[in-house]
Amino acid sequence: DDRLIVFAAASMKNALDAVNTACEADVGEAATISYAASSALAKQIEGGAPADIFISADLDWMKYLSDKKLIKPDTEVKLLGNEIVLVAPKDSTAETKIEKRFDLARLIGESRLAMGDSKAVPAGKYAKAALEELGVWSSVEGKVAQAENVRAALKLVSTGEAALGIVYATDAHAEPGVKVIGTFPEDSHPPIVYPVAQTADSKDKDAPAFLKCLQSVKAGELFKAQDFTVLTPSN
Amino acid sequence: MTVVVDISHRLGDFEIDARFESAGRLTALFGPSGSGKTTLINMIAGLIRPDKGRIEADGRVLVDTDAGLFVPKHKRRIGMVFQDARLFPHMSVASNLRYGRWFTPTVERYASMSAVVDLLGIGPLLDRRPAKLSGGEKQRVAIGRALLASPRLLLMDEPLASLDEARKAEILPYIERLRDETKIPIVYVSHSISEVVRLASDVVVLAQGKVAATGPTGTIMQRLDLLPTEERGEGGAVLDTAVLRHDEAFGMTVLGSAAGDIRVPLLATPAGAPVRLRIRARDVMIATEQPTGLSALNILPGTIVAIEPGEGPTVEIAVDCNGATVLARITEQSRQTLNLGLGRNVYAVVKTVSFDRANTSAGLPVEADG
Amino acid sequence: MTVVVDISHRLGDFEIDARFESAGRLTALFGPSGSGKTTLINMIAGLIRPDKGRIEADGRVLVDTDAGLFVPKHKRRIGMVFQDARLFPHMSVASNLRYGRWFTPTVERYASMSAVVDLLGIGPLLDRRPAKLSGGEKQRVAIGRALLASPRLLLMDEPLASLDEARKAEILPYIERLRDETKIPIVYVSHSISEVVRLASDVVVLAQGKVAATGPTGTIMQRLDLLPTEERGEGGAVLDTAVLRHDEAFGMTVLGSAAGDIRVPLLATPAGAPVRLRIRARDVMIATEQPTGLSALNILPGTIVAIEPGEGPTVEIAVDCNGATVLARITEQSRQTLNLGLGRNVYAVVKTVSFDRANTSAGLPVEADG
Amino acid sequence: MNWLLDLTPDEWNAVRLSIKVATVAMIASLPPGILIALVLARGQFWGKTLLNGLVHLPLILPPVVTGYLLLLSFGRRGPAGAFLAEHFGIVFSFRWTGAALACGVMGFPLMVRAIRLSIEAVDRRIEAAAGTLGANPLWVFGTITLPLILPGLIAGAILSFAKAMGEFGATITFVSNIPNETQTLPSAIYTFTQVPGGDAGALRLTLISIVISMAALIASEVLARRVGKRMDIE
Amino acid sequence: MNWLLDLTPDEWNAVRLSIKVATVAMIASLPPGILIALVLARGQFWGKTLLNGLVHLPLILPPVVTGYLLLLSFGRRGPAGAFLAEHFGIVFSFRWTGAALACGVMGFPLMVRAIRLSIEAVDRRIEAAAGTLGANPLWVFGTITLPLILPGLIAGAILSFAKAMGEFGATITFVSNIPNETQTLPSAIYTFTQVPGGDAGALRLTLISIVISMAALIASEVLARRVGKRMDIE
Ligand SMILES: Nc1ncnc2c1ncn2[C@@H]1O[C@H](COP(=O)(O)OP(=O)(O)OP(=O)(O)O)[C@@H](O)[C@H]1O
Ligand SMILES: Nc1ncnc2c1ncn2[C@@H]1O[C@H](COP(=O)(O)OP(=O)(O)OP(=O)(O)O)[C@@H](O)[C@H]1O
Ligand code: MOO
Ligand SMILES: [Mg+2]
Ligand SMILES: [Mg+2]
Repeated sequence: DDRLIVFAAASMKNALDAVNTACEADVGEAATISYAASSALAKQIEGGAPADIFISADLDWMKYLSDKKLIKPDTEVKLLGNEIVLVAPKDSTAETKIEKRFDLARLIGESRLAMGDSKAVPAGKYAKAALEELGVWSSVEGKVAQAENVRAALKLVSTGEAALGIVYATDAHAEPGVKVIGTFPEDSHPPIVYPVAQTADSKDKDAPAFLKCLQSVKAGELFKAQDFTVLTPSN
Repeated sequence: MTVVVDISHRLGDFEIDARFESAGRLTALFGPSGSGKTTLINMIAGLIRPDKGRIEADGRVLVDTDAGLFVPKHKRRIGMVFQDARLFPHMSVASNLRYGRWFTPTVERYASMSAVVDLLGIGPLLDRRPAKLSGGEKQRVAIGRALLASPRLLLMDEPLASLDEARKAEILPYIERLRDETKIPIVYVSHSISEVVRLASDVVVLAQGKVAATGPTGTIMQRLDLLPTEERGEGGAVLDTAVLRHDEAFGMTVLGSAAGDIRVPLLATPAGAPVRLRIRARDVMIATEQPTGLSALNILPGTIVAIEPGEGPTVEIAVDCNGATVLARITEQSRQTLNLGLGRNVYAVVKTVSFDRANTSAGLPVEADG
Repeated sequence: MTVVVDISHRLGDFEIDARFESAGRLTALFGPSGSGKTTLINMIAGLIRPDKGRIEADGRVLVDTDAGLFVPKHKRRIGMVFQDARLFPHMSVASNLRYGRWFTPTVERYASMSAVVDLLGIGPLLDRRPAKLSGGEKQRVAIGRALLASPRLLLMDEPLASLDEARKAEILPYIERLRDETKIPIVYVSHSISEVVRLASDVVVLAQGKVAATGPTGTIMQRLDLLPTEERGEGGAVLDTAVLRHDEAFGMTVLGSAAGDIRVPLLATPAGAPVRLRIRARDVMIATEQPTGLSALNILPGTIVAIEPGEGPTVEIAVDCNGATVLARITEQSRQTLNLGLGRNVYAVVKTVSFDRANTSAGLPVEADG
Repeated sequence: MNWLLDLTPDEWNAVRLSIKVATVAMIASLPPGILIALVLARGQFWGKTLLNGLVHLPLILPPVVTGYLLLLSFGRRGPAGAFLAEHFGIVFSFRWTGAALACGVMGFPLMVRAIRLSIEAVDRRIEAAAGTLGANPLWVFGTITLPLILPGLIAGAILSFAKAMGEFGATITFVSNIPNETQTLPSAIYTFTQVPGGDAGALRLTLISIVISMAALIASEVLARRVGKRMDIE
Repeated sequence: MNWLLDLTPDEWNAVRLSIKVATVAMIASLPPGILIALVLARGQFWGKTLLNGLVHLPLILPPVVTGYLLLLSFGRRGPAGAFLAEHFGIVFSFRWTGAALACGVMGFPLMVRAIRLSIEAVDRRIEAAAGTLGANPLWVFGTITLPLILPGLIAGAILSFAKAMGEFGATITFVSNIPNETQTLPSAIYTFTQVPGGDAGALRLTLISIVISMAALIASEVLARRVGKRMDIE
């Protein structure tokens, strides 16, 4: 199989599909991209998947692979960044400023705070960290509805099921059913990073070119268009 | 009580187009295999909806396709004994028997569990599942189940076909008693002439989906042409008689008839009671002079009124015995040897033991039967 | 060819413990409902594995529990006609019939499709599914299916119970022909004495799981005590005779026997051929002087050798007619009137038409039968 | 064994909740399951194909989609959800009842199919015999059909139960993953599998789930065998 | 309609692949499905409970777990995967064959249960009758049992097919979501749900999936009815 195969976190699909197209000429072929949860992809690489490049939605799963020597360490790059925001249904009147000990519990009321699974889903982990840092986690812990992924959490908010939610800015901006109430301060949670690396078993000759193109200005523009922050130095 | 059936119906290639009316206590549906007996009885029970026609029982219209009327089967209170027993496989024999009782108003229950169980000899089977019964046992339970629902009309589709003679003989009297004592009308499918003669007040003869003849049993049984060839030996005259007296010493009953006194094995019927007697043509001999030194006890003088060729080497001879007709089947050779002709005075000779199932129960037609 | 059965087996409360050996061409298993006939035949077919014992057919050991031997049913080449037809519901009648042929080596096929279809009258049913057959039709197809597998031993479990007389009469000769021409041994379950007498060379009488008697049909049928009360009328003597000549003019055949000449309806059997004749006791009269002017053609002189009380008002009288025994059943009153005693010289009188199913097929036992 | 049962309170709650959800889903599905199986097996009506398709939908759709559709219709603002909440006080959203609904819906096609197959195997002539004894169709159903299809009912029930023990996608999408309220065993297992190094925890919960389901399975087999023996045919 | 069918090449591939995967999963499951249903319905042996439990496992486990177990055993580095690849050249990992395996495994309990119920409803006396006519057990099975259980086979097959059309968790966990190789319709639908603005695409693919499955369902019903009519009982 001489295809260039990329395993990427599902939340990157829109941006990465565009980048893939833009890079086709530079790389010499369009990469075949398999989108799934970072955890599943990491375990598949561990299981011998024919992936050349892995783009994870958090640092943990990349570390999981590098600890097992399944990626080429020198190729690992922190590619993108993101922000988490507090959202409410579009017709909500909720307003607040996100700061230490802000009154999130009152805002939630009898409803729920939707977010990604605080142990499993990266966005959930960041959200929990932020709420702890801001000192409100203990007051809202019992009101949290943990979703399978951040998109599901967004759905819970956009359907009005949950009064509030914490999701990535990238998702919130593109979803017409919700409005952003505020952005969590960058220092309230560990940096949100999408790392990329070539796998240890990868022999595809086009992989370096693809990695290079991912970090190009052209790609950076496309990522920014989807509200990612671009972390690579070339920008 | 009358059963009126006038229907036409099509099943694949088979077409049934039957019309009959019977006011009898027990109407036999008689006909060869595939003639439509089961189909017809299924229509009366409400299991098949006829394409067209009308069915009435006991003055109650059950089906009238013109009026769009069709009484569902569970509202007909018509008991049915199926050709295949159709017991409930998940219930014990006892539960099978009790099933219909739930749906019968207490006042209308005329069948008692213990009586039915005793009669059918199914006491030892009560706790068993149907799967563990022999073929005959299943059918006995099926009969019991139908009886215990205390139906207003009882349909029986060859209920005795898989029973042995001893069981048949035990059950027949109960069917007779049912017929005579409860006044429950019965429609009885059979292709056994002896059963029909014994049980039926009326017969409907079916052939290829059509009614070939219908009428009182006596009349039908004398029309040998209606009977299937193989069954003609069973045909014969039916005489209406009355009990004259019982001869306890010899275990016999003397019946009085227009033709003269006839001795049959002892009956339980009281003196004076009417008894219907079938004399099978094949059991009757003709003598031109009064026989002597012969073991046959019944010797009826009469005049030959008809001679018709019978099957094979036989002829059927009708002897008018003082107004009652007795049929005899003898060989053509005997006819010629004895020079029998119309108008000749002869004796009809019948053995008493020919009536060998006569000693059964009260008020019955009694017959010469094998 | 011999069938040897010596088994014991338990089914719930029912215990069967049967041992018999039959070298007959057609062995009847005879007994009342629930006596274990079906169970026994199922063991021969290989459908039930007996707890203990041995079964042998045609010199081949099929079951020997001591040796741990059990030939599976499909290797036995034993055809079976079940009490319930058990047709294959997903196949047409024609496919049902053809089923067994696949498994029969061509050279061993002795049954022809067209012959079987004609005989059983199932031509018009060939394209139909079993669900659309009447009860009798199903059973006929089941018989055809077993025959067309050309088995080496044929087991039949009351195959005629649900057939009408006309069909029975049509099928019986074929079973007889099968028995006589192909030498296929047959084990035949029945509770009809007339079937047994007509068909069986040997009889095994079962009662409550035990063999009550076993032997040649003639011997068993004379032991009226073995027969169920209700069936005793069917019992009687069985005479071995041979065809003397045919009387085409009167449609009769004259049979020669030790007892004298006997006239029966015309047989197809050639002159000189042996014929077995059953004379039912109830069809025989006793005369103390030679009757004259009587339509009964068969008058056999003899001496009374036994008198035994019969059922009800009857006595059974055995008349030795020149070495052949003829049984007569008459009333006690007649016996007294005629002053019959042991050693008395009398005449046994039998009507020719008593033998009313005699004109059937070649090489058969012929009987007086209803 | 100690290792297996050394669970956190939340995990214990997940075990208890899963059993409750699966049991309720199974029991609540039975009446509509029987009814629809009956209609599909015996009915002759326009729209039967549609009904049949509808019943199979949860099988055909990815579970997440089913969960989303449940959310849209039975959620707080969904038409069915609003109606039920207003008129009967039945609320599904973020409740264990919602998890039971999701599990019941996901297992429904399995249950209906098993029951339907059993109904189709019933000899209708035996039902007809009961009719002639005076039993109306409802009685016939209760005393003849229902006992005869018991093996199918048991099979359908156990399929529904087992499915409920494993159902994850629709449940978490519909009612999320709230410890002690909607966090069933599969949700808890899922969480473990998403964490590097969570495999041991996932394995432990998986084993517990298997033990529970096996116990139910064995019970169902024993029951079915007992029922079957009663009607033994040979 | 245009809107519905206006798919990208990758989406078309997903449609084609899903049909292929579902069909292969269904057909390949049938022989082992029949065998195991037979053994479970008729067999009397030690370990039957175990086998029964094993068959139900994919139902009981969260699909992700099943997928993960498949990855561990049938993956390139798994024992079964390595063995099959080496000796038979059969490779599942990250191939469409792996998707078919995952779908087949997930649908297996459904298929086995349907077939088993049908087998249990067969009147063994009719098989015995075929035996007396000289048919050995294999012939009896082929000419009597198999035709009699056809409705159950059809039901089992369609359940397996429908399940395969909706199976997602085990597939994506086992063979990932590689366009044109392992991206089935549910995976493609999932991908759409993971990005902003993907709902329309997800809906479109969902509808296509429903249409395909409904067609299969209707075909199966027609087939079953035809088969059933042949054996009509009343
Ligand atoms: N569903 C059907 N489709 C087509 N023909 C049928 C169907 N059911 C029965 N028949 C035919 O209708 C005729 C009458 O059948 P029916 O069962 O009423 O006969 P029967 O008189 O009861 O016979 P038997 O004494 O053998 O039970 C038969 O020729 C049978 O083949
Ligand atoms: N599985 C079983 N368990 C217990 N008892 C049984 C079982 N099967 C049959 N029996 C009993 O065994 C006895 C013999 O049954 P079998 O079927 O052999 O009788 P049969 O002589 O063929 O009777 P029929 O003439 O009524 O068909 C019956 O009393 C029956 O109740
Ligand atoms: O006395 Mo008789 O002749 O036997 O009736
Ligand atoms: Mg009939
Ligand atoms: Mg029997």
